[in-house]
Amino acid sequence: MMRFLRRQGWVAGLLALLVFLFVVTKLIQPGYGSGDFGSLARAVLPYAFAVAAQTVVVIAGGIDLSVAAMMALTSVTAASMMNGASEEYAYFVVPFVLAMGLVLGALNGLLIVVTRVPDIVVTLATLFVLQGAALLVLDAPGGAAAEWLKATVVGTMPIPGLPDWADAWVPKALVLLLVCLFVIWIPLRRSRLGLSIYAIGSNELAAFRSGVPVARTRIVAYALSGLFAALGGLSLTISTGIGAPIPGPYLLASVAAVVLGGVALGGGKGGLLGPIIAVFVLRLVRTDLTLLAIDPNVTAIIEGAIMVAVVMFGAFITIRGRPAGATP
Amino acid sequence: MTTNELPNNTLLDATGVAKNYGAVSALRDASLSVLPGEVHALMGANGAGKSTLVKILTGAIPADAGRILIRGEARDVRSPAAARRAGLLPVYQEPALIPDLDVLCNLRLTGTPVEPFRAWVRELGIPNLDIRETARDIPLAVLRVLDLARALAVEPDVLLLDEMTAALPANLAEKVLEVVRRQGDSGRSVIFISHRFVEISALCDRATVLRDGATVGVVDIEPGVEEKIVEMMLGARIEKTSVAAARTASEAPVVKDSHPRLSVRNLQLGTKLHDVSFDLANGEVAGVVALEGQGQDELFAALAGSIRPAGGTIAVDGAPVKFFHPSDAIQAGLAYVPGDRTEALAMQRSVRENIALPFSAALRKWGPIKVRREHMVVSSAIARLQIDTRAQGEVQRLSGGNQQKVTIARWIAADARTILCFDPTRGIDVGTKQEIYKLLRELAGLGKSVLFYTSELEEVQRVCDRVIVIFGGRVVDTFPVELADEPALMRAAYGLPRGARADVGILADVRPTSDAETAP
Amino acid sequence: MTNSATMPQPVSLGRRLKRFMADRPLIPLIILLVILVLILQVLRPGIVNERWIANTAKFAIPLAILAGCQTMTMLTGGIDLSVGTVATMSAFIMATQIVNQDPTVAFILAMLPAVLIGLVNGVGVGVFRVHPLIMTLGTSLIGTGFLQVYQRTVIASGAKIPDFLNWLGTGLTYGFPNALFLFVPVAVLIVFTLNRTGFGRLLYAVGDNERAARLSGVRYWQVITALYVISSLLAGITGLLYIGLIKAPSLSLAEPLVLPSVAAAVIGGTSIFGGRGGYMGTIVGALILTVLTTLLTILHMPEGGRRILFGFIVLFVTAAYLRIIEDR
Amino acid sequence: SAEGKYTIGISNTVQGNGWREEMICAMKAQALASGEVAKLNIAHRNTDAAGQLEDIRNLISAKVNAIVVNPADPAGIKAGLEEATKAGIVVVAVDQAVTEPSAYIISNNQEQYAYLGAKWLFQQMGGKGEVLYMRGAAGASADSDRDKGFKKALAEFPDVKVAQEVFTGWQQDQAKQQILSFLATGTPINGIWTSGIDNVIVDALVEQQAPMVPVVGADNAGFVGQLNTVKGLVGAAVTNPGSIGGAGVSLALQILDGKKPAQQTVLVEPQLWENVTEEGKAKLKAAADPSLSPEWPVSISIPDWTTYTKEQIVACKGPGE
Ligand SMILES: Nc1ncnc2c1ncn2[C@@H]1O[C@H](COP(=O)(O)OP(=O)(O)OP(=O)(O)O)[C@@H](O)[C@H]1O
Ligand SMILES: Nc1ncnc2c1ncn2[C@@H]1O[C@H](COP(=O)(O)OP(=O)(O)OP(=O)(O)O)[C@@H](O)[C@H]1O
Ligand SMILES: [Mg+2]
Ligand SMILES: [Mg+2]
Repeated sequence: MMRFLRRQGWVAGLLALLVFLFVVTKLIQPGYGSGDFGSLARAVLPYAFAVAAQTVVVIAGGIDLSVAAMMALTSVTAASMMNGASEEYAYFVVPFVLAMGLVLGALNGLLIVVTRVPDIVVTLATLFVLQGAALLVLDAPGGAAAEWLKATVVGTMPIPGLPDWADAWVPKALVLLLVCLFVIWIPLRRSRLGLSIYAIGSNELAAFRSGVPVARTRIVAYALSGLFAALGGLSLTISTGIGAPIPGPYLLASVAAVVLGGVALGGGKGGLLGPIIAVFVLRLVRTDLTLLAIDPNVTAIIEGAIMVAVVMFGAFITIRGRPAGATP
Repeated sequence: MTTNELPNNTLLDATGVAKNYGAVSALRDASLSVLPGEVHALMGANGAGKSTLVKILTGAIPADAGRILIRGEARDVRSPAAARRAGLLPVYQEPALIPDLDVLCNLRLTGTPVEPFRAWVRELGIPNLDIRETARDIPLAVLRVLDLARALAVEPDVLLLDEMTAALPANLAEKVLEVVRRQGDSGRSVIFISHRFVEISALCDRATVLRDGATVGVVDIEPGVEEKIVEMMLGARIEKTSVAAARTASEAPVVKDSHPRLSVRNLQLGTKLHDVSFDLANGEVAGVVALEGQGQDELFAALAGSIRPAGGTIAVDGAPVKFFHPSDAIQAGLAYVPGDRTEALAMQRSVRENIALPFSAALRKWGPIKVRREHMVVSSAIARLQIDTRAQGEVQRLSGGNQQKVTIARWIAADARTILCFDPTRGIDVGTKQEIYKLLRELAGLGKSVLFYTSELEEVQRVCDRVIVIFGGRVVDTFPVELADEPALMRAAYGLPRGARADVGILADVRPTSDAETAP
Repeated sequence: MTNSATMPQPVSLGRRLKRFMADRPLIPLIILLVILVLILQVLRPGIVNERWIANTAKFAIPLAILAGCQTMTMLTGGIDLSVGTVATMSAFIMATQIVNQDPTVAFILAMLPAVLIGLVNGVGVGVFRVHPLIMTLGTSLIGTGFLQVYQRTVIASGAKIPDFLNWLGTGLTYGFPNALFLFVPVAVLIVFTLNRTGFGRLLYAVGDNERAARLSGVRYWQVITALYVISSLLAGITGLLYIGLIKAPSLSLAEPLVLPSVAAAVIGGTSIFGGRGGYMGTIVGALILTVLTTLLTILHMPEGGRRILFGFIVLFVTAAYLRIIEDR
Repeated sequence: SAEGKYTIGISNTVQGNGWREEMICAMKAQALASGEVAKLNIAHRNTDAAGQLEDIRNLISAKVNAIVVNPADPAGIKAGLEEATKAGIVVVAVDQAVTEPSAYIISNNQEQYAYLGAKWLFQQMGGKGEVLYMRGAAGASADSDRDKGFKKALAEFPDVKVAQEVFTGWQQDQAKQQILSFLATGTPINGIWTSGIDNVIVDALVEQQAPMVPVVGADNAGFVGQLNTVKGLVGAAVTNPGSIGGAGVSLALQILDGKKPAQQTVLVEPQLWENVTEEGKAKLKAAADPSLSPEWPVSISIPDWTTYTKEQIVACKGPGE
């Protein structure tokens, strides 16, 4: 139990913060209800996938600056393929785009492994490349999405055995998010591959000496990141019904949420749950600021201050919590 | 004594192995041949290339040249995973567990069976290991043992141990030796690297000696062979520095001041230190002797200003001091040399910058550097410690022993009045060790004082004037060096009253004991 | 028992050349720069003239100074993403305050936010141990927020570019851009600081092994705080120079320089993991990026293609450079 | 103030650009001047269509009476606008059209903007020669609308060729760097069309002592000033008023008060002010306003649609501030 708290303390704290924010929201706007929660879930969707994409590579000791550009490219690809196509065609588009994310992500990893250029530089370069490719696919926002796809994030999910009022609090967007993330993540984390990802992030040399195929693992981590980013891109197309070639603000948001979520930027530590909760926290703060009709200029200050303050607080408690007898 | 008739059932046979790092050749022409069931020592002075050879044999780095036969078949071991498959398992000098994973996940990562692992851990003298503990939180010595247990659990044909015992306290080292001996007896081979002759003679059947990257000979271990090995290891470099010589260098009278240089009273720190009190005089080398984890780490950290004690006082030259940061301790003339050199060195910077680092630390020294003066001071420190500066552009290219010298040279250059040395001879060769002993005595002769923790008990008699024994976070005994023979130290270190008959195995006794145990 | 030691192989010319360049990492960078200029000259004969050189220098200088901020922070294993915001703030405040204030007062007011942001960054990174990426991102969000609020208070009074900055930003003396009067001293100062002062030493030492530095008596927070204040001050000065060049105070004036400034430092051979690098390489890196931008403008290419090319070139340059200096 | 009865939500997705800032200020000033608005709830930040959807949904949660939106994309926020209408909220899009049929639109005609300016420019060039085409941000919908207008004009002048097409990203510094490196190549051109990043272009021509060619830009204060003062500069400013935001608020209030317009879409047609004819010069003189930020369009009001004063828009304060 103590160990659980020590290891998951940050996530537990974030969860408490989230609950607190929900209470605050309800106080600000007594009418805040299940429909509004559904809106929140839909807003969270692309961010959550972006953050998942970032989390995997950060755990593997890297960073992926191309997340947002990858989302843009997959989004415009999906939107332009579905433009004017039949509803059924989307059954082909979705796996195609996911595979594309996987392959492009793997390419990122391959470039890092082969060129031995630091991750941050390689992904900065691919950021430009992917952005350029997105512009070649669609030079202006456009395209379309199949109706059945759009329906996957609208409304709620009836869960057998739950009363209607409870069903109303289970938006489809949330279910989709959790299913996509955890179908990939949970089996992975427990597998040898998942451990290898943690291992190369924690100590690459030790991992290599433990027989971990470092290069292959790194490529897999980036491929997964690409897959998550493709899911993010798809979710953008699904929620807006179009594809936009200029990347949204997902890069910075993903890095911020990763750190807020308790994943060390050095790699090797943390999980996916923390960053996802962090995304909810950040989105809900945004909602609250809108509900309070705070001056938009002040909003930027508050958002920045929260980010800095929470991370500083986290740093502060780790400094305080460091055992007294740390070896010299 | 050089065994020339090679039986053709060699398990591992490496010939002509070479490895270059840029202009420096780490290995030129190394060969090694290991028989089944043999414990084979790999010996050589610092920089001879032992670690490099181990890394090449286990696929951690590629060789530039050479041929490796495993059971007579040519194998190209390209990665540690491939080496595992070929039955070669190393325990490198650096812990190989992933710091952020717990022990169980570490086992899963390498596909190591858990139950045999647990059995080996118990066997190796750690009865209550929590395998959900994160590796980062486990003390270094235990980590080393876990590394070994992990290797043993997959029952390798050849176990390669690179200075396995260097960082271990005597009690754990003893267990390791016992287990290694039995590996040999049960038909498996072990390649054993150590700078401690007592271990080699207790354990090994044969030894391959490396010098300057080339194999200079293979010898059978038999009584009296040590001299021969030392000769082979050091070659022309041989230089007899006897214990007596080192000590006489500083028979200068110990200046008895009214105030001791350092005076520690009732030092208290969590569960680690209780009521530690002792004095350190000017011109004195005081040895600290303790088993692993008796609070010596914390004691040195507190004196170095790295951590703050919960209670008690520290006085320097009679004036009470409080350290909030290592710079406070340095200000008071207390310099700390950690045992782990990766903790003390900026590995990508030059030897010169590393030595000169303390000069720039204070805010008012941030300005332009007086290059000429710095050069002079640094060069004299380098010369004094005889640092091999062939690869001085980056400290990481130096061999382990030379790196260790740099950590000490820094404080010689800074002219620190008191040096806190934490196991400075960990894993360095006999020649270099002698140099360090001599240096410490010379420092004492100049009126400086040294607090010297060592995990090798025989060093105490060579270097120290007085011994402080710590057990369970308390000073249990203090006695002059004349009384500090190894059995006495051992008894004291185990917290037994002086004079009582010890019921503990002493390193030299390992061999007969284990033989008796494994006899059918 | 084995064959005698092998004779040292005669070293081939290629290897010797490679080793020569590896020991002087600036040379391959300069060669690369020359190649780029030659390509430019081939594509547009006559382009490389006095005027073009002056222009290139003008645009490379602000980038090079900001890349200097990145170089110094990267040496300690950090990064300063707030330089864009700081430069913009200083520029905007200068341009709006000069209308009603004495130039000296305006200058002090313009540098004030730079000092403040630097201080907050330094304390956050040095004392609270917040990851520099997050810290500087957070302060740049906060800074942007404040700038937005400030902007509204000065809409009525308008903006003006002081003549002096005009002269500095765009003027020429004997064909040399006046910006050199600022840049040369700044560059000399940075190079001198890094190589020949205690502070410079500490930057390298802290970035290489913080614990070792600590055990040598170095107070991390002092070094880091001073570093980020210096970085911010340099960014502020760059802002003033840049406004003299662009002459249009906007709220995102220097933002587009941030990622290129990181790229310039990396191309110039500074390790983002700390402990290795220098400023001379960075200057050449900034020049390479500037020439590259011109090259891409001149190639008749759709925007998408240009970005793709830019990405690949950044990647290729860094990889090639790493190859050359690899086994020093 | 307590007298107003409505809460109006505003959503905008580009921040820190003079044009958009003016639009927001016009919205605030108009809300204040109308006296009908109790509170403005402004979501004003840099984001994409998905982010704008989030903002719109937050505004729905905040239970505003009307939402005035400058869409990040015409189609991309359809779902959110539809939800707003369903919740009984009046939706007005400004600056660009939206595909949601229930929304009202009051917009500058971007295609016409480009067509008008380009046509004038090509006439000035005598119907032949090379034009430097400096576009906005690649991928933005306003940019692609303008591209249509530009291409339409180009089709009418077969002898005019595009010497170079560049994207300025609507960033002053990028535009300046691009024009300087272009000028340095010595490629002859006969005219420059810009997508509203104009004053830095003129600056560059002056600094480099390059031959002055006709320049078309927007009615930004800086450029209008240059058209009046820079010697030898021939050029035209096409209006693209940021004050369209104020008109959006007016339209929303009219609808809330029950006065629905006859059509869902109201287009504000751009005007062209050139410095060649006396009439044009007079218009430019009248429009010039050196007290404004050079990035702000000088058309700070739209007749029939906005009722605030210049002081009010410059003060940039909404109700209750
Ligand atoms: N990366 C490197 N670059 C340059 N030289 C190196 C490098 N690694 C090792 N060397 C050199 O190769 C030689 C052999 O090094 P090695 O570390 O194998 O010696 P060793 O036998 O383990 O010695 P020690 O006992 O001191 O550790 C040393 O002189 C060292 O300076
Ligand atoms: N691939 C490599 N690249 C760079 N440096 C290397 C590489 N391989 C080894 N080295 C360097 O060479 C040295 C080789 O390790 P070394 O044998 O000296 O270890 P050690 O811990 O000093 O061993 P010992 O116990 O013998 O002292 C290390 O300091 C390491 O930094
Ligand atoms: Mg070794
Ligand atoms: Mg070694």
